[in-house]
Amino acid sequence: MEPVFQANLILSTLLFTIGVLGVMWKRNAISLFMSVELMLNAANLAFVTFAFQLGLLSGGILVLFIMTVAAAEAGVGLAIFIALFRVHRHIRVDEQDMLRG
Amino acid sequence: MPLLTLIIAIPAVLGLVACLLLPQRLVKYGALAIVLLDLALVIFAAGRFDWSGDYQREVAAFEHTVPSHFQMREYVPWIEPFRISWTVGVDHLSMLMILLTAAIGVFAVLCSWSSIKKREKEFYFFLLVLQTGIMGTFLAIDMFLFYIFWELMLIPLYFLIGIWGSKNRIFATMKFVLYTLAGSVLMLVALIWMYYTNGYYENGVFQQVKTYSFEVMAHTQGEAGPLGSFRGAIWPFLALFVAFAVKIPLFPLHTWLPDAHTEAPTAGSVILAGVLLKTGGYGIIRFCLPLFPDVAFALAPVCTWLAIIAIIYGAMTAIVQTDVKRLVAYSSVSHMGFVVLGIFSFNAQAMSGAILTMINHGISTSGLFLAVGMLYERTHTREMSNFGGLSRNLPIFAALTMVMVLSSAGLPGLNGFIGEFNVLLGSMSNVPIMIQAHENPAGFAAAMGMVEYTWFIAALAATGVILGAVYLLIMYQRTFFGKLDEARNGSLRDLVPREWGQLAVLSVAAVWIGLFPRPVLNAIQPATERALQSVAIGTPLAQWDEESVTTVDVQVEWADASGVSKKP
Amino acid sequence: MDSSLPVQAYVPEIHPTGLIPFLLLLLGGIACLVVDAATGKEGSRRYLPWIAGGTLLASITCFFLRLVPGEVFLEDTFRADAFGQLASIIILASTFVMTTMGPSLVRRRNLPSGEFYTLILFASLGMTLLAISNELLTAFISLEVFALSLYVLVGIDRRSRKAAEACFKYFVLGAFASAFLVFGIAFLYGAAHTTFLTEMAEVFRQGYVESVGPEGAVTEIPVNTMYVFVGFAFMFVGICFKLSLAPFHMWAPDVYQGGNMPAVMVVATASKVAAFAFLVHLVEALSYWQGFASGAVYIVTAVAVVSMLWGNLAALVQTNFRRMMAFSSVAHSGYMTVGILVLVALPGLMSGAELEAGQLLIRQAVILYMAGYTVMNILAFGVAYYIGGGGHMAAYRGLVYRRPLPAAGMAIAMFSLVGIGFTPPTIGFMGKFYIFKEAVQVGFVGIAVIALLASVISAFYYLNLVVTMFMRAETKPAEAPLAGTPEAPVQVGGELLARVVLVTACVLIFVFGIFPQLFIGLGETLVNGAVR
Amino acid sequence: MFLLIYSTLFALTVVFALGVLVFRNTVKSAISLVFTMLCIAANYLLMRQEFVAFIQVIVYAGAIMVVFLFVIMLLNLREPESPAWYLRGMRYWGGALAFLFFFVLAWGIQVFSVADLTPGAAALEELRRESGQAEVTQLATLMVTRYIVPFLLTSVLLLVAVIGAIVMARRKDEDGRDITFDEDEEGA
Repeated sequence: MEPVFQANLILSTLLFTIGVLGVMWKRNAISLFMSVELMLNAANLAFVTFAFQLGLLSGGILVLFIMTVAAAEAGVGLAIFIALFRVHRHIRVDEQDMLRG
Repeated sequence: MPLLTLIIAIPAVLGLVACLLLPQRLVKYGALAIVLLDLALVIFAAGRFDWSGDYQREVAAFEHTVPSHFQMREYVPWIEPFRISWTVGVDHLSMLMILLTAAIGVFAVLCSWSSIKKREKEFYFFLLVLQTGIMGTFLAIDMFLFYIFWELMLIPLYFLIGIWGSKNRIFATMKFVLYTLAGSVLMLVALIWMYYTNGYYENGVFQQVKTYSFEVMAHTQGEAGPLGSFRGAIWPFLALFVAFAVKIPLFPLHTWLPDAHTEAPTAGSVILAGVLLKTGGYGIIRFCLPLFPDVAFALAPVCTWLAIIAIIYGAMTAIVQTDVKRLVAYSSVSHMGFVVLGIFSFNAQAMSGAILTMINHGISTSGLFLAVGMLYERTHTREMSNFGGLSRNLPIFAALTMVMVLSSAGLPGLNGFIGEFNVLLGSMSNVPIMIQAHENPAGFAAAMGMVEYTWFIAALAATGVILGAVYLLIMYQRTFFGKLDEARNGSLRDLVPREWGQLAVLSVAAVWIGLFPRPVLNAIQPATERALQSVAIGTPLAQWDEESVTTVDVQVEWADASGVSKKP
Repeated sequence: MDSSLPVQAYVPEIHPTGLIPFLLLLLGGIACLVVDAATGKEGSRRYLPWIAGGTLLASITCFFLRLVPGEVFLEDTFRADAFGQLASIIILASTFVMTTMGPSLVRRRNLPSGEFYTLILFASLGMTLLAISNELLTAFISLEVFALSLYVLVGIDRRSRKAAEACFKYFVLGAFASAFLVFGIAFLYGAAHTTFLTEMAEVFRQGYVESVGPEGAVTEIPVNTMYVFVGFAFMFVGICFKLSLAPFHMWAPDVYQGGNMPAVMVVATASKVAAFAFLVHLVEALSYWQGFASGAVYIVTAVAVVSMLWGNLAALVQTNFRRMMAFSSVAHSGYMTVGILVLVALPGLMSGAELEAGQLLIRQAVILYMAGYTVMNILAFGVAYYIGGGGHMAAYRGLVYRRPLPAAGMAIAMFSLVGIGFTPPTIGFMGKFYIFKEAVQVGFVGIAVIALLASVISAFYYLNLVVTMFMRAETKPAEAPLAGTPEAPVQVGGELLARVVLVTACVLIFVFGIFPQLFIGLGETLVNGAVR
Repeated sequence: MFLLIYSTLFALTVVFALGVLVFRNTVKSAISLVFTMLCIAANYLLMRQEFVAFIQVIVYAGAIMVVFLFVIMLLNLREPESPAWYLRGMRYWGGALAFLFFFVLAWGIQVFSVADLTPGAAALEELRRESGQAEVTQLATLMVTRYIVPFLLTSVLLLVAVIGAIVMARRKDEDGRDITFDEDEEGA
């Protein structure tokens, strides 16, 4: 059982890295935000793994809360994307350049 | 009565009130009344001042009790956890400086009388705040308070030059601000650092003395704390010295001065040259020497050379100027070089010469700037080629300016001569260089190109005096003599009483100091002694005095003059 | 630690009075929604500012009435020491200023006032809770509460394209940052087996976690250094985004430029105060771990130095007032991070009562700086808002000739923002003095010098604005760039409250600048007579 | 057997996560994310966190992702992303840095983890047996006692999210007119 613990942490880190890469590489805001969700999932996996390793209960609670936050963020975020879509008819991240010095 | 606090506060506070209450056309009368009141208070304080030089008493600064020679001391704790207090006091040096400040303040108001036409309220307000800042700088004993006043001088001058200046004013303002800022932030770091490292050794155990009080710090330095050693003190010394050197301004840091002077309104120039530059010299004598005697001693050759360069460079540059105001500005660089030279010669004659030169420079250069301002007001130009033959139409002006020019050039019989002559004589026996060259012939001093031939320094500095006569007389000649070739200069009106009154007062002062220097020198002497005593603690100077020195020929001269034989 | 949690009848220890200011904010927010629904458009525009502003003032009053206990309360979830309470008051004051700016903004841009004021109140709730939270999850959710509110407030002006873009960028980078924050929390949880900062500090102090094994055997699990550092590093990155510290500041210029001025003001002041207060609590807890300083010092130093230098250098070349303020805020966050740096390094230098005294001094310095920063920014943004200047430097040209008092106010704000080396008796000076003094004390002389030289650089662009306002020629009325645009000045004439607020800011800059101990003493007054 | 299942799950998770990264079609990317989340849920099951696993499936894979797909459809974002993204060298550097960071981290976890000392699942089992309560009960108890504040705060968060979503997504302004864009230079 023990290797699972370490492997899970590595898996979590890997998922987080992939999420970071997604944020850096994706042009589409929705894909980008999905990468953020992936990062949050990685954090959740780490929480559950730690809770499992140490025999703690609170890990599950934390995960539940983080899921709620993710849901709230998704709600607002997608609404913001819709608002931006109305401005540009697209939500490509690297073409947002109205604001500059 | 908190006399000194009143002296500091009155210009700014009453200035604010006057600007809020008085109508536009009366503000200048209000400002004049305020500066006159301030002058009266300063004279009153001078009357109550114990000029003998023996004054000393125990004073308290937070939990410490130390002997102090500051008179009329006022002490109010301010930020107690950090031991910051409102401590002001006056000794001989600062007394002379505030007398000068209060007097120059009056001239600054008078010379703006007709030349400032836009936004007079704000102008006089900033002028008065500037006076508060300078007074505070000269009177603060708490070093944090000193820093605050030091910085407070900047803002009003920033506005004075930036709003009422001439064409290039914004460039000049920013240059001036950034130079002084860079210097003074270093000073703040040094002050904080000194706060934490100050202390002394008692039976080999280090006793930390956290303080911003100059009195306490100067006292603990006598006990050879970490700041008393060369390694511990070199950085804070350099930080403080750079801050002061920017203000003086010493050679590599002087480039803000000509711009600031050229662009400033007359009042700004007068205060800048007359008083503000002295804060640098004052700071060195007040803080750098007593707190870091070892470092000051060790670095004296470098400072001496910088002073020499400043003297000659300033004079040479002044010769080629065509703008009268710029010429006077560069002459300031040259004259203030004499001050630094005098200070770092470390003997009584040079030191008293340095202090006197500060005062003389305040009188004569202020006079020159006043004269240039009056000329500018009439002709709206400062180019020398536009003048010539003015003495025909403006005889009073020409005569009074003549006195100022000769005073600045150091003509015997006028004040400039006394100060510079003392500095030259004193520098002929530049103590640190002689001692260092003697004790360590192959060492630092030798590397600086100085062996025992310190007369060489005096000779170099003397070329500055000669060059000074050259550029000032050239300027005078091209402005006042010769043909009246510009037609419009023919219709210029001579000075009104307000104007020639100012120049006359300054001329009288110049002549008086030149002919009867004794009272002033007597007033300066305790300040000189104090400065040299403070620097003698912990330096080879003290031991030097005790040894029977036979190897140096000029020993007799300086040992008599230095005044270090009186042990503290 | 909850591994040994007996699941039984469990009565949480609650100090109900401590929750009153926060409940007030919650109820105020809901009241705004209800009133908005009950009254029409005009009605809500008339009443809601009063409700929101009143709620915020009442909430501040609760702190002054000492209803909030001075230490940890509510099952250790909150730690409302003097620092946290002062931070809360600063936050509430800043959001209060936003409500005073609200009416003109709502009317001018035709905004939904119900949502506007509700979100302000919820944002202030989130920020105050973050400032006093003693538990990582609470901190995270509070942060999300105010972050979501602020995203929406920045983009609430739907008619503005730039606001939409600013809102979008703020949101994307904010979400990215909060993922970092959560990941960091996970690793700290793995290291200390708890999310409560006080327990975490205890664990780090003793160096191991007691864990009950299968047969009741107690195992001592040593704290994993790796997890502590990874946890701190990720959390720090997450917070850096919120604080717009240097490598993570990309959103700041765009949000400052595109968002509406009142929201930007809160983003610039209150949200940073909240994040900083939380960072201070976090670092204090972590710094009990022995090896913490040796590693974390490098991270924090790098961030602080890069922020100070990059923020100031980038601000030099800005031609837009708002972007300039954004980069200047980067630099100011950097100065404050010097305080954090000292906090990180302190346990390595001293211990026991001396350490506590040292930490207290740092907290005082940081809170003073934050108060000063907030006041100065409120003044600067407030003046910019009411003269309708927005970002155009042209709008400030010769301002003093047209509107002398706002120009004077702006000049005071700029001088104070320069802080050290130029304007001694202002709060900007004192804040920097307090922080750099501590930095010098623990031996970071080099960093103090860098910070001070950075503020000399900053003098250049701040004074450039003063030069523009005071020394450049007056703009002819015909050339006035703003006539008829959405940026046309708000008429302050009727808005007495706005004038009062701005004059108060001016006065506070000098009062706290001359007597900084007044402000710090205020914190002690708040806590002394507390319930607990 | 366990190891085989776990390894497969590990591989599948990574593959699906990489799918999120490399699919240029947004819909495919989203579907891939759903599968990643399902894999993570299975991982939770392996760690005996049944409740969390169910919530993961219901909330994440079920609700959140449906919203994502809904928005993708609504905004008609099904066209593939243009392949321009790999043209920027900076992104490669970023990627290299991220992976470097990952390897350092993974190495750290390998080296520094103290697997021997951890009580692991056995302790959790023990705790459950002793208390005689279901996992959900325990979680619920914890949630309304120690974690009551976050629990309450979550409600505020959801309220904020609702208000925010309404504000940002609506089409009409206060007067019921369609929102039109200003040609403004700056925000207000």
